[in-house]
Amino acid sequence: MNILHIRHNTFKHGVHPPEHKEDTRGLPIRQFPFAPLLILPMTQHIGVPAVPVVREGQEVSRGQLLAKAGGYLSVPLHAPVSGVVHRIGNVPTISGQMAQGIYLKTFPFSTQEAVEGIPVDVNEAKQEAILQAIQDAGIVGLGGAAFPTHVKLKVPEGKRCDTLIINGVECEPYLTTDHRVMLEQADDIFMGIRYLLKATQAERCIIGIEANKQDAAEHLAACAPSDLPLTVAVLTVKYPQGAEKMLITALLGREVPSGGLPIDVGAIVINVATTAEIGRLLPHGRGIQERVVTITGPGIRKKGNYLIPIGTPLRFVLEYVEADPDLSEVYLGGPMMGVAVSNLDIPITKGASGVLAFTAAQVSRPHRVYPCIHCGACIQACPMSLMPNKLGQLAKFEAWDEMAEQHHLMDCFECGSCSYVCPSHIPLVQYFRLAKIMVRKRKQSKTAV
Amino acid sequence: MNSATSTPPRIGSGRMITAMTATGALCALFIVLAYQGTLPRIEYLKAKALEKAIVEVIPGMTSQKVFRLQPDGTLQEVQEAAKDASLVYAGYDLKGNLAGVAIEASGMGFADVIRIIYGYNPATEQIIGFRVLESKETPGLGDKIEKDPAFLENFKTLPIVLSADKSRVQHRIVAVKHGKKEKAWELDGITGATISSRAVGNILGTSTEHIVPVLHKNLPLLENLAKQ
Amino acid sequence: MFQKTLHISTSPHVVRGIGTDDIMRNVVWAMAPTAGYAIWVFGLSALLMLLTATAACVLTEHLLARMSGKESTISDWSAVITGALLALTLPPGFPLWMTFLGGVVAIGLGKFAFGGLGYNVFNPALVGRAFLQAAFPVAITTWHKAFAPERFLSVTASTLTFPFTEPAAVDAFSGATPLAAFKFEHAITPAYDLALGLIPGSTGETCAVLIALGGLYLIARGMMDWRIPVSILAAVGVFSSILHLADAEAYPSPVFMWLSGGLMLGAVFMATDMVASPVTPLGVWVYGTLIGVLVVVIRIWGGLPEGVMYAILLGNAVSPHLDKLVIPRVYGTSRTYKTKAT
Amino acid sequence: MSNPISQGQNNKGFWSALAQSQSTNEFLKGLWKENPVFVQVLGMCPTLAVTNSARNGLAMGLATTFVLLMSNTLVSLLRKVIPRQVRIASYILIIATFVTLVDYAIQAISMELSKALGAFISLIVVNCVILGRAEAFASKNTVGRSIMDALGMGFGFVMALLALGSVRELLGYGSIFGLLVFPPVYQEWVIMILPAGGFFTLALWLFVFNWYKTHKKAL
Amino acid sequence: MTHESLWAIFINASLINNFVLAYFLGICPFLGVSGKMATASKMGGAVTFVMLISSVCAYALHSLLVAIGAVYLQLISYIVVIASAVQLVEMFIKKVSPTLFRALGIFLPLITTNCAILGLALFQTNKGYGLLQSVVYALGAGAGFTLALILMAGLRERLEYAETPNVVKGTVLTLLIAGILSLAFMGFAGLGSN
Amino acid sequence: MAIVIAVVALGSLTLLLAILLAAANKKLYVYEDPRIDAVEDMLPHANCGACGFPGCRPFAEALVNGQALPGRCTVSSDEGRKRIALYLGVALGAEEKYVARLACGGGINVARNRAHYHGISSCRAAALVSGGGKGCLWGCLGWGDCVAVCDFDALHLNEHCLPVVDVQKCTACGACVEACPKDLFSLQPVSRRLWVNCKNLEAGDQVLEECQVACTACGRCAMDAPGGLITMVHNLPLIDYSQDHRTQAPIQRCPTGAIGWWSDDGDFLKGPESRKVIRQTPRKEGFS
Repeated sequence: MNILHIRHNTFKHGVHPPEHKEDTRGLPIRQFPFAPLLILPMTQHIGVPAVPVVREGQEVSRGQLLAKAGGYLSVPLHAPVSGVVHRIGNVPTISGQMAQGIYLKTFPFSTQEAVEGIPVDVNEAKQEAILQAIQDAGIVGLGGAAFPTHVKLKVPEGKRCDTLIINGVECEPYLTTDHRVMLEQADDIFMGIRYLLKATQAERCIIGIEANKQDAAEHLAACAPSDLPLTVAVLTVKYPQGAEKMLITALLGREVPSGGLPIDVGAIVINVATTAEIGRLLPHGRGIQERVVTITGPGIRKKGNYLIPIGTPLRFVLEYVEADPDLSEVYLGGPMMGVAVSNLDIPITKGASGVLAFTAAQVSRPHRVYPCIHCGACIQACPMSLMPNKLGQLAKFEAWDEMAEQHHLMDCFECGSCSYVCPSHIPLVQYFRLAKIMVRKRKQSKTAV
Repeated sequence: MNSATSTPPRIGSGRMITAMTATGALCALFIVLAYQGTLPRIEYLKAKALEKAIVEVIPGMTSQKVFRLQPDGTLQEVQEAAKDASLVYAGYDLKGNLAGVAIEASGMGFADVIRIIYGYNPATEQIIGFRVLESKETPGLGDKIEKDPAFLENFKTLPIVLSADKSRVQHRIVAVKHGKKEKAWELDGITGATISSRAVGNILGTSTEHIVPVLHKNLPLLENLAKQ
Repeated sequence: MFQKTLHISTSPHVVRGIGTDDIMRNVVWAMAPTAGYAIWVFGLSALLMLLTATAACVLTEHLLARMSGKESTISDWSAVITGALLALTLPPGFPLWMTFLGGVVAIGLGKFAFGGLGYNVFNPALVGRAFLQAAFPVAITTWHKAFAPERFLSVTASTLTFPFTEPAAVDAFSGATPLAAFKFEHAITPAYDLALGLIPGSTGETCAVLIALGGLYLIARGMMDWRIPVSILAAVGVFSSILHLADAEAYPSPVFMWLSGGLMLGAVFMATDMVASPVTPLGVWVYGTLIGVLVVVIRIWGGLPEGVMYAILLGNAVSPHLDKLVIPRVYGTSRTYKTKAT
Repeated sequence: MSNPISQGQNNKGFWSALAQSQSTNEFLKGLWKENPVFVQVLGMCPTLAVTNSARNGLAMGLATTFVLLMSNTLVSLLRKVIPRQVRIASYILIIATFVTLVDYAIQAISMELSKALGAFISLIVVNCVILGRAEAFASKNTVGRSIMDALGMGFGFVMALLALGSVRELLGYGSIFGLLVFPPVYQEWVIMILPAGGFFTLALWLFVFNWYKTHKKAL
Repeated sequence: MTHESLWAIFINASLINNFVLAYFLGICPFLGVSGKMATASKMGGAVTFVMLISSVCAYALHSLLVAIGAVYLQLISYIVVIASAVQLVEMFIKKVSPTLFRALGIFLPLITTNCAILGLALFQTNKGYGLLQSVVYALGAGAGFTLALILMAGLRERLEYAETPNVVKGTVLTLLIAGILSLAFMGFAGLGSN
Repeated sequence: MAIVIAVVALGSLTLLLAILLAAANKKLYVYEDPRIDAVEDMLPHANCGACGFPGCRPFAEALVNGQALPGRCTVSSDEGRKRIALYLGVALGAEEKYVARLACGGGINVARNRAHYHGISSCRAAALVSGGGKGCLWGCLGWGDCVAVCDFDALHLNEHCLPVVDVQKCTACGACVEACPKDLFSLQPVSRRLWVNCKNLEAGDQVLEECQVACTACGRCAMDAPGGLITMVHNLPLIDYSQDHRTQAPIQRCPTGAIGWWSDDGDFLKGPESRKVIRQTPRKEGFS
């Protein structure tokens, strides 16, 4: 089954931003040092915040549970280092708001040996047990969305998952974490796939990889165990192929219905790094303590793919990689969907797949926003076949309800393709983000009344 | 207290009907009085206007008779000039000789229907006068068909070439581009108003093809009546 | 370390290099050969007209923006396009004061009144042209001979008509455009002459080959929707072929229809005005077809010899509807767009 | 009139009337503040259709004023007699009568003028200004006030028509009231006489009014 | 004049001499109702419908008036019949579909004072059209009116989200567009003249 | 003769139509309370929704049906409300005047921007980009969304880009409350004079680094306030408005002026101990 499929079918529209992956794609993953003080927000994932189970001043060892899941749509948090709980209070987060969190002081001379938990055996554990184990390991989507993985894997009553898709597309420019993970952690990935196949009861598994990572695809195809119903599919390079819906369309030719989930078309998509993490952690019953982050961008001297403990402050990271002191812009994530950072005292969280740094001279920010000239470039870029031009115009006049009701605003997943191509540099994605929030707010207030 | 808005508007139908009928009758009275008061003057003005037009297209005319073109292709004299498209006006000079026949014609122009009247002299088989009665042609461009002297010069003597038995027109009148007139029956058009002048040519052509043979057929009638 | 203020903005943090001003500037470059040829063919008059129209448009744009307290918008090059296009659609020897007025109307009425670049629902140059056509019908249908020997030494008399006065009576030559010749005299101009622009006509419409070259340049650079000229030309071709096959005497061949009049200029540079044309690919096909059909209808059955301008204006008027009716199917929805998102 | 609230349907006219009970105000408001064309944007059809010359505009305006005056008077007189359900029909009857009268009068005076104005004299019947005033003002006010209102609105209308007609004739023919203003070498702007010119000229005047209003606010 | 072909009558009434853009008939509803596509098309339909009714009525009335020799009552009888017909339609719609009534709002009674309807009746009489010709004329005029209304509505809907200068917004802009549309419709001039 | 024909003809025509209309009037009549129109006309037509109804007409219907009282309309003048009450013969139902109050004093002269924001000039949009770049994560971003949504011209930005409520014009429609992404606005009865002008949940003097008028949670106001009027909750003073709060004692020792007193003129008075901010220019941007 381990045949290398080269597929030319892809999804409609999309864009081709310059990749910039050559700086880091050849650099192996390196361990990052432990920062003296870690910042651990309770909301590193989408959903209910975790609840601290430690108190200030308590000593914890690496891998110990710091906070338990706050509910089903929540995951626990484990200590990334051995140290002492310095303070429990407000910590700054990427969203610009404060959130509850834990400051953890690292023991400077600790060996940082991780504690082992109860292993989950892939052959014996039941479906439910695996899901529980995934939640207990604090695993969320490492591709960027940080959605609790166990929720995603739970096949609802009456639905069936026939295909498990492992997302190794990594379509964001600059980022090479998934690329490196695929090259270096193939065994973990295959182990993870075993867990996932069991958890989802899927019949087959496809690993989707873009053609610019041919070596990874070949490596995976070459060393895949023969007993796995596994296919490696190479896809043409296009952004945003890594988006769930786009990947499903590209691989299976199915369209996830508007407002629906991949499971509605019998597919579940899991990021390749998440898969590797599952494969590595579950046999040891550990929780996530670190993740692979690509640190790159023209403002960084020691570019590379680093294994960074969760909670490492961004400032520490940047100082270590010798970022340009004239730093002007820092993004967490890729340039297309990543978030600009306003405060360097925020931590690396589970969802952070990359750190990009630029100095003022290296940013080409369009200074002038022209009115929409109806060129239609956004329409031909939007992978969801929306009409961003129309939406943008409506957003400008705050016609949010019309956007949602008549123009499928809620189908937009903010991939940024429209803003990328817009010759008038209209901040379309920002408009849509705002509009979506306003629509949700109004819907809430409506149901509240 | 205004009854219009503050009380439920339920008024007896009887009152409604009486009020409206009364208003109607009253209005009719007013109108008919006004009509009868102004009628003579309006009739006079209308007649004068028509006469002016006819005199213009039939030079030397002093008296006239009105004929209606019957569907069977004959002419019949009428006394009252009711509004009717199929009228021809015979004009006579002082001596009572037929000086020409005025014919109304109309057709689609550039902007809207163009109405014209032209005079035809059966004796010389020529168009002898022309006037635009109504047109909405573009001012300054298409409306040159009313004013352009060079264009109007065409109609002083424009021969209608008939077949030998005078039962049909041999060469239909057409308008050509200004300065390109070669045949006698061609109309020298107006620069910049090509479409309108062609429309005039078209109207004339259609009308003459239709009417001129009829006139020749009924020539005795036209002339005879004059002599009585 | 890191003492500078961070800058934040929303994602995506990278943009494709092409900006609106780049597009506009390239359109101007694409028109350059046509304009150059126009000057070669018609001499000083054409040059003066190009300069006057462009100056009028740029000046009006600048002044109006200033008057309404906005930043001047001339740097986006769109006013230059309008000016150049307007000049290219006017006959050589057209009085300069009228050209200037046309430029003012094109920008003031056709663009600024609607809110400036991006909001004009009609092609501004065509609004200016239509205004001039209606205001000065005689002057705008007075054609001059191409390749007049003294064209680089002197200016056609009518060009320098004193403002607000009537241009002097027609010069020695007043040739008919190929379309007028066909309409009124049923004379067909050879395709070779048409393609190379050896004919009388508007300043910029004579050489179909150079216009097409400009269009190809824009298409190659991805700055023009190729569907528009293709669909217009296809619609004209198909429609006139049918007519031509039915009655070769009465209806001219598609090649004649393609190359004569302002069809090429209109299809390549006017109908493709992004602002006033539909945005969706399918909408664009409908739009182009509509314009093509209207061109043939007006040319063949209408009172006027040429109808490209009117056809495009009508196409512009319809394009908001096309934007509403002909829209892509949203991913993950059934065909009908109006299904409400739940 | 005891209950002001019953005037709900048209409290604007009523309240302003109450506030300035002098009839001069009724007259002036039509001229300027509530000018039927420039402010209320009513009666557009004749405004645009016949104003290709100042003379036509004036004639049309006067004819309209006459009809407005007579119908306002009569409607005001009969306002208590006519039941609500048939009021529109009755007003129209009254208006149509006077329009017919005017039509015949104009025909009797000059054939030329009648031809120039064409069917638009008849179309005075459906001029929103007239029915609007009958419905909104005359049916609720005394005869005296209604007459002043009609005169004000009428002259406001005349003024607007003249303003339009003059501009269009001046640019379109180079003359005003048929008298050449510009020398014969003047190049006429044919568009001004065309329908499009009507739209543009009216837009221009409305623009001027808007400009004036915002400008005044700024001062 | 009565020999015009039905096709020519239709084209003439709808395109060449469009009631709104060339004759300035029905400008008030044109300015008022053309803001929204939905209302515009409904209004267009309503006007066309009323036009048809009044065209037939006018033809019958004219024949009757000619028969009794009272042509001078033409105007008053036309308008009173049209007004009553509209009022009946209005009452009917109010009863049958309150939503439609609310959508068209005050403009239903304004159809009465819509010059296009009376103008149509007068023009068809002046031109001496027969019954069939009258009906086609009414259809053409209605189609032209609806076309102008819908085109305008589309453009205005788009311009609703435009940075139009405040002094131009509203009626001025609508008139400007009407002017440009009128210019564009000039392209149809002479259609069928040769 | 012609006169008779005319009168008879037109008379019979009108008669016919009148009968038709009368019949239609009977068959097709739809009743609608005319008072709704009348009341709607007397309302301000702002359609602001402050009354809790989706617009003026639904409110008018509610008024006529006795489901609401005229006092609910905060936009009308007193006179207008009285008129409606008089017309409908109902009580006025007057309520205490509410106004919108801003709970932030951090203009650009006292508060610092951590990062420079590029994008749509709107608070709501800026708040999406890492919180908008303001040093104080709770503070006013100053792009004036509240000013833009105010239909009554009751809000404007002062020279330090901080919105100021015009108490006279404010109708408490709540538009600004909804618009503010930082939830800094709330509708308060005008009688509430004692006011906490900060929402910063941090404690300690380091908050002053970001904003010089922020509440440092020192708790002096709570100590000075009589009998439990003020308690410190989440590092902010909480005033218990159900008690008598007409005392200026708590503001006297506030070091930053984060708690103050709304004067009759609508000015915000600070205690004598509060640091006087004299800088009129924006603070330097940058990040710590």
